[in-house]
Amino acid sequence: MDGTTLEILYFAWMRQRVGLASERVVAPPGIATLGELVGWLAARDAAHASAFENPRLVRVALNQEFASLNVRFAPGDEVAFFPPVTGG
Amino acid sequence: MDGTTLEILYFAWMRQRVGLASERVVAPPGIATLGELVGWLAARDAAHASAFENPRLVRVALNQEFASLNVRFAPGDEVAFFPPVTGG
Amino acid sequence: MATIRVQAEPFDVARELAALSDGRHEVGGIGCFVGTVRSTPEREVTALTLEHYSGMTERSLAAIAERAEERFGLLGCTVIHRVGRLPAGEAIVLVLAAAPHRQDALDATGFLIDWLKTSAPFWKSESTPDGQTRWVEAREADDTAARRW
Amino acid sequence: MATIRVQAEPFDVARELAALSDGRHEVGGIGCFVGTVRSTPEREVTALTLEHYSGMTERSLAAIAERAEERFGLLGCTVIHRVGRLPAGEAIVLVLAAAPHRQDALDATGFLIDWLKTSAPFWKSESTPDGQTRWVEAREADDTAARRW
Repeated sequence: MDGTTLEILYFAWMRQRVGLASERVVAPPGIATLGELVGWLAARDAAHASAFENPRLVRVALNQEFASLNVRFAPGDEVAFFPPVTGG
Repeated sequence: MDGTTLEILYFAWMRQRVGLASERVVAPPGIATLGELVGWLAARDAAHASAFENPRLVRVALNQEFASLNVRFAPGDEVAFFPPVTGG
Repeated sequence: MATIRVQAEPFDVARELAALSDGRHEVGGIGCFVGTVRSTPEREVTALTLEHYSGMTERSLAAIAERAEERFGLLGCTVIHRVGRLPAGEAIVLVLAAAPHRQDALDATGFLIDWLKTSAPFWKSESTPDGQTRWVEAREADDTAARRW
Repeated sequence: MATIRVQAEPFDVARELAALSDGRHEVGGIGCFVGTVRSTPEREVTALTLEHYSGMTERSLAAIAERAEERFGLLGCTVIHRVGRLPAGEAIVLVLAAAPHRQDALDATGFLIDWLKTSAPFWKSESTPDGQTRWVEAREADDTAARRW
């Protein structure tokens, strides 16, 4: 197996820090949960590292629903990372 | 002393039972509190008696403020009797 | 800063909102309540007719509004109550409360309508499809709601 | 029966109220909240810019509305949230909740705005008179407000 293709989205200051609104990534074998994905993304480069530096401020949605870090993703999933929401 | 002239107002079904929206009365000496006034008005005729027959459903305002029956009135006061309010 | 009106005419919610908040940048939230003439198949009402005690009504609404403004730190509020004959579906009452933050705006809206219901001198009579008219009785629940505050 | 919209344009409160309640005689009360861009002398804001997660936003608002309709027995509700650049004083969000009785309408209005604030994916950045822009931080108080329900 060659890994899992995912669509990653970033919002607000996470988008600014990563420098991208979205990217398609192939998570390598062994990266199976959202928490593992965070660790792998953060290790990619300084921009990603900066976006993920404070885990307390990172929220995750899997296929447009809030999800916790122990959840496993599947091929083709949409994973979004963003700070706590401030609408209303 | 000849008694106290008062302006009396009635609302909603009390107005309908008395058959008047307002009347000027001269309360005789010895009738000094709103409670005494109720007793005196209720004794005037069958229409007044019917309006005041259930004291639990009678509210009183003295000069446009809610008042309790032990309050004393003064010459020229405006006294209103009405059922519990149902606005809103 | 309170606007108090008793009128037969309909009110325009958008215009009242604008009057309360336009150009007032310290407002962060506006709570609002519109009460309407309700009619259901189980209790069909063709219209309500509202009577009030002119003079005392305005005084009591102004007093309720002043208490709300002080208690909830309002930047302004509006209470408009209609009188006369109002067919089913028509708006009866409008309450608006503007505050720096949403919770005060919403709490003040509830406070204003709860107190208005128990202490402003309005009386409703209901007309039913059979041509009858009956006075609406006060609800115990309204007193309980007002006493929460 | 919920109306959910995310839009850049202003909303017309009177029109939304009419859409929710016109001809629906079983409605007895409509609760409403309008959130606005706040600016004070101590914390001057020239505009807010609102970003959102298109797709998830509509889903999460629809889910919140459905919960409110069920929990408070609503006859309908409306949530309209604006996005893009909104100058000080502009309306950001509209919540309407129509119910047979006022307490449910008012409670649902609070529920909807509290949950929207903590679970719909919107983010605000503030522009200040010195030309700076900063992201608004989430408030602990908003989580507490939503957990009450």
